[in-house]
Amino acid sequence: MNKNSLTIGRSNYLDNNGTLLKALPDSLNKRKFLISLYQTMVLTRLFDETAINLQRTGIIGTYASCRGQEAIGVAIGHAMLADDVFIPYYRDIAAQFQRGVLLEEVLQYWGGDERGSNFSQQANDFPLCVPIATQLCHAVGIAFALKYQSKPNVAVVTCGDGATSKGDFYEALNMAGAMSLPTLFVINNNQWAISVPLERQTASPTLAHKALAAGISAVQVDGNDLLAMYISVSDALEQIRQTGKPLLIEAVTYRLSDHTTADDATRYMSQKALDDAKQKEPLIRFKHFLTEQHSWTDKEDRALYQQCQQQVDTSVEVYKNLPAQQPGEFFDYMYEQLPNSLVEQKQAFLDGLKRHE
Amino acid sequence: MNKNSLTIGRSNYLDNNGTLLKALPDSLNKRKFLISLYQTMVLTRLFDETAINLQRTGIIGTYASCRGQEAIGVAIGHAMLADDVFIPYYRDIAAQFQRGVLLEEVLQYWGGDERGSNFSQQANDFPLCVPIATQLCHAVGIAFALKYQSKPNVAVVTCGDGATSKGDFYEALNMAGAMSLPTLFVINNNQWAISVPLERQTASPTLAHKALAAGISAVQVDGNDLLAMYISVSDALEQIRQTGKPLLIEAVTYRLSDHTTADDATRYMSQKALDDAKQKEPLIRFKHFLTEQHSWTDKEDRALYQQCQQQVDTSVEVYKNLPAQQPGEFFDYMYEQLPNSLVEQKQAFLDGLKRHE
Amino acid sequence: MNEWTMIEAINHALAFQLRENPNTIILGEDVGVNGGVFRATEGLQQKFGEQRVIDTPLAESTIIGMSIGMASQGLIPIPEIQFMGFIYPAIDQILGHAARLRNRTRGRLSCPMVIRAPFGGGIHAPEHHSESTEAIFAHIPGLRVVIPSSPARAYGLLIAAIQDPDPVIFLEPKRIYRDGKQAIEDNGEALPLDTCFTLREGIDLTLVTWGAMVKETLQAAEQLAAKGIDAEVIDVATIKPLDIDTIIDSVNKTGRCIIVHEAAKTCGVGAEIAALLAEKNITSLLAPIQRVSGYDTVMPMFQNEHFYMPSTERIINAATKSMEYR
Amino acid sequence: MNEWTMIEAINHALAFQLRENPNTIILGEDVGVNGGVFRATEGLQQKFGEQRVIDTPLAESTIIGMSIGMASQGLIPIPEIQFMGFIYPAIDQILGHAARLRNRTRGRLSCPMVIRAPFGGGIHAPEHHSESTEAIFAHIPGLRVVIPSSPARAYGLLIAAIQDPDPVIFLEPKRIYRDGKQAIEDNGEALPLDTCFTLREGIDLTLVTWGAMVKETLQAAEQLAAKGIDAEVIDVATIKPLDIDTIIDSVNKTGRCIIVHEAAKTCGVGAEIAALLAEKNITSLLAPIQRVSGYDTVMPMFQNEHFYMPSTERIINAATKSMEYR
Ligand SMILES: Cc1ncc(C[n+]2csc(CCOP(=O)(O)OP(=O)(O)O)c2C)c(N)n1
Ligand SMILES: Cc1ncc(C[n+]2csc(CCOP(=O)(O)OP(=O)(O)O)c2C)c(N)n1
Ligand SMILES: [Mg+2]
Ligand SMILES: [Mg+2]
Repeated sequence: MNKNSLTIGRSNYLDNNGTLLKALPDSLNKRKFLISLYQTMVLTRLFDETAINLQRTGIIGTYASCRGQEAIGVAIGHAMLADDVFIPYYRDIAAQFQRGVLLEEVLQYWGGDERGSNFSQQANDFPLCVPIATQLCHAVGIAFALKYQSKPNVAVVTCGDGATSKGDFYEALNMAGAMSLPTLFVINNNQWAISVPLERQTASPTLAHKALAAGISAVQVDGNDLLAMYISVSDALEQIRQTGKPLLIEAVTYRLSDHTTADDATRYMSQKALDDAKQKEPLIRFKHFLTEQHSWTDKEDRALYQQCQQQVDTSVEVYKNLPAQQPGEFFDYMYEQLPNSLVEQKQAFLDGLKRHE
Repeated sequence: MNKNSLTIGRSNYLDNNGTLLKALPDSLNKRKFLISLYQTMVLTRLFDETAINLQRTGIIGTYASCRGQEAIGVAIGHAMLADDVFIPYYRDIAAQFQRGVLLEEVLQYWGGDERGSNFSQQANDFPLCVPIATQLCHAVGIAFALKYQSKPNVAVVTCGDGATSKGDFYEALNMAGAMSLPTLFVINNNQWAISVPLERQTASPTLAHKALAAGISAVQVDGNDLLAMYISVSDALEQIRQTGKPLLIEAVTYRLSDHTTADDATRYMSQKALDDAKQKEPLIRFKHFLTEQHSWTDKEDRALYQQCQQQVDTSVEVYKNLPAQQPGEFFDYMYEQLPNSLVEQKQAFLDGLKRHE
Repeated sequence: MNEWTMIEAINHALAFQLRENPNTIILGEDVGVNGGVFRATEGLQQKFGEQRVIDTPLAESTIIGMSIGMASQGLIPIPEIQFMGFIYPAIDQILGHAARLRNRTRGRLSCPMVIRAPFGGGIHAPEHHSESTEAIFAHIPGLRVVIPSSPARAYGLLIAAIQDPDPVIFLEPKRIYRDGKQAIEDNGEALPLDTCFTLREGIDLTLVTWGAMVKETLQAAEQLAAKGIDAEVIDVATIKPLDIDTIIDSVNKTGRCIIVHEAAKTCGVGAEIAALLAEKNITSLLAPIQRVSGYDTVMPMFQNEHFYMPSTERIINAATKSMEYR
Repeated sequence: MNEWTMIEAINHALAFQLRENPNTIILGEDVGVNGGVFRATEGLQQKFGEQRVIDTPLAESTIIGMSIGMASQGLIPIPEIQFMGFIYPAIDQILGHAARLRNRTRGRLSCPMVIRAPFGGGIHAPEHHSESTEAIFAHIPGLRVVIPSSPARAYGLLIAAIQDPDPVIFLEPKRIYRDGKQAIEDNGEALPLDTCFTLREGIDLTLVTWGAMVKETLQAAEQLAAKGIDAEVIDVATIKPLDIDTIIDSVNKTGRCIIVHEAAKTCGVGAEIAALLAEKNITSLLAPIQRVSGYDTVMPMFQNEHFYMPSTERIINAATKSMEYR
């Protein structure tokens, strides 16, 4: 991560098949830990598949799949400290799960219910952010607060490749750089912004290069290589804690799904590109690594999948049985105290409901 | 201008005293031409001084001086083709003069009269732009139009160092890079954004570096070295015409004035920094160069100053004698055709005036 | 004649103008290969090429900012903002430049462009995909704001907007994009940009509305008719500049007025219409002017969006209350 | 007691809160060393340090966006936008996040912050330095919009805004920043954020206004008094949420109402007030509700700005017309 090098480093531990390219640090090379990473990946994959099905059957609304990009969230979720603050975008459920967001809360969110962002087990992390790139500015302010409060923590924020074309992306980076704020920016470069391919977004040779405009060091990582991702995020967090300065990671992945369930990627994505990308997807690679290096068995794998599917199924049941919101609840959180005009509007609303009954 | 080099080149032809550092291309080394450059610089300096005085006496309103930064505008104004389009910011009057904007029009603008932007001799150039950095986006669209219309022209846009912190700056660069549009971005890095010094704006080592985020080549130039500026702008325009691709020039200068007449720079700018900067100012250097290399005499210099001052004085007289706007003219250009509601409002306004008489 | 839905009518109006005038350019996110997330621009890139129908980077401020630059040099850009909820990064450019370029230069430069954006709720979309903030644009001097409510009006108003020499915010009520077809002749005929459409004549009560709410309002009028209340229904359509005269004439006749809109109540366009009536028409009013509108809350996420959006029932209740008033 | 101008009162209210609560942070362009271009923050960086009073890069969207992040973690940011004309790049953050964070998370996170911005015309400034677009913010659910019109109200309302747990847009009428002094006790006493101020009692006519226009409106009331017309003058001050009750009570008494504001007429806050009166108070109205406001044009550059801004004379004319109405 040398500021003065334009050759952005690219980090890899696993090849496209999952064969280990170099030795892991001993501290990481622990079977139980590695399986815990894998488990979050599997859980996320199964949740993702289930969520798509729930959308198809009308049980939730539009949903944005993270298929093929799970390693990013897993790495972030496992590498962050509890008191770091996570400012996610909509393909980061792996990290959210790891940080205490409940599966049913994620379903609730995509089910069109604000209560899904009132995380019961996670006080400070931000909810999903719809207007692209705006969350990067929040992260900078959160990093300011952490620094101001002399906490040893980092604000970790993610965005997509399309998001890097927005002014907010650059402003946030530049602000974090100029004010030296403990922020980790992670780009999920999945090659597409809905139907717009990366090469239309920018003439910049990599997205990591963009950090140079803000005087921030950056590295490019194979985002489908869970080991490389985990180590890069861990190292970056460590370095930020030491220097107080922001860093950026470009995680190179591929979107193995429609943009959302409202999209039809066959209109613009070639089957060949998709097939090629599928070869490099993170779950297969990591399983191969576990099998080769930690004698992971098919039986263990099946058991893990079963266990994760059960967890997903349970969350679906919980979600389906959640009570509806109170009628008029959408008035109650507009201000800490409902102003007179809203008291009146809420009353009229409730009266209307009653008349309707 | 190598995209893959992080060592941004810095261009100089004159040293801080005005001594020539390397030979000029023959095509430029023509006395008459060089004097024409100098003349625009002197004219601008004298206009600037006069405008400040006019503000002090209430004849115009707030005015933004370009003292010490004249070489940038002169270089741009002389290097551009007539059919290129110029999208200026408020310290570019030298270029505007050269491109046909009348001195009295500039006075009119700062005198609070929209007609000052209805350039009588310049059809396509943009008027001054107040919201910082927004003009960079317009330039990209203008470049698109030029390309779409198969014209061999370039959109030339300028901004300050503070402007480089805005999202629009980056978005515009990125768009021009991604769409390969013939745009020349020139940053007047005068070290200050009102009271905020450059080092607070960004951690980026130079402002030219910022172009890398957009995949655009860039160069840093001594903005007080008129020869370096002229050659850099000319070369860049040439290159853009050939490749169709955007370029960026960071012109390093120093603001030898208050931010505007509404500002008091002594509150934040050290006398020493100002004194140091004054040593390197473009007029003295260029005069020294002319004297050394083209036997420019004090007598010629005095005559030139006198002639330019006369031109300025004439413009002040013209300005003072311009008729006031028609009452209600501020309604007339809101739409091509005044809608009913505005017809009514205009009538009410005119009736009110009559009542007042 | 063609039987088109609103989205098809929009697509054909765009195609007509692209055919008609080579200076017309469509640009925005996903408008090219993908044909727009709602398919408004479907097939247009194939037909007119990548230089005329452009997939841009994800940057709303610059999509509009560059459109201003294009417009100033003789092109007619038609930028699409994917959802109205994402137009806000571009407000600075719209308010500060698009709406001002003509005035700022005393007519030397101008800004003929049409900013298209789907808006409004009711399609079970995620947050920020369902809001209605036309009032913000109606407040900005120098803009036109146009909202169609049927395929034919979408076609004719969009043609008019593209041919208009000034910047137009063209808001498309996405809830009714595919809500029935209408017979439309693809002849490039423009509808006026300064006239309300009276969709139903009546003598007892004036219902003023626009966009997707025209549907519920017409339904309410039908149900009111069954109760013997004969409502006039006006589709404002050209929100800015506003044709208040048609509304005044109607209220002169009926004496009662209800304004229906999806947007939040406070400082919505309904307020302006009510204020103009209170200024110009007060003697003919037989009852208070009511607004049936969204509440002054964030548009709820989709589980509860139906609570927010004015229903036929709410309109009928307001109408009944108005009729009972004396 | 201290004799302060409005800008001094603002400076002292900021100092009071910085002293009172170490979580209070001021940030913006030129607010530190330079003390703000109007000197609202003069001396505060020296007193409270560079971590509390911060000169930021020139980036309005991120100034507000990062303030949202700060607010979510227990700080109370007070970002300054140098002129209201430069707030638009930040509207996306204000409307999309500041106004929504509490609701979006059902109260888990919130956004206590005060966005200060000088606004309004009359100081012979360049383009974009003189506009009044409070209506845009008043339309956005989840915000408070507050506008003081005297040094004492500036002090008390700013204290209240900073102590309020929700985001407040605090617009400062810069034309009267230095327009006379008032005796103020520097005791951190807040004024209510939900109540209009009745500045003059009267029985013939209600004049409703806010901000710098309070000056011309009070002058008009004086001159009307000389003609035997006794006007009540209400300073709305808390534009959103709006205290319509005070206005209704007054119009119940007087039967006549004129609303005065500098902003463009169409969809201005005046429209909302008129609409609420037309909804809730129509029987007590003895004359049409008039709005004396800016025109639906761009605020002219300063040679002609006086033509745009409501004058005492225009207010008196409207009042006279109202009184003559029967
Ligand atoms: C400001 C804004 N503009 C447009 C959209 C609509 N939109 C949602 S996702 C998306 C593409 C985002 O692409 P990218 O940043 O690469 O993230 P990805 O979805 O590929 O993970 C767009 C255009 C939006 N949400 N916000
Ligand atoms: C968006 C915006 N924010 C703030 C301002 C107020 N303002 C005018 S000039 C200026 C500083 C600009 O600095 P820089 O870009 O370096 O240009 P310089 O004036 O130094 O030439 C500021 C903050 C503005 N005009 N526009
Ligand atoms: Mg992507
Ligand atoms: Mg500068």
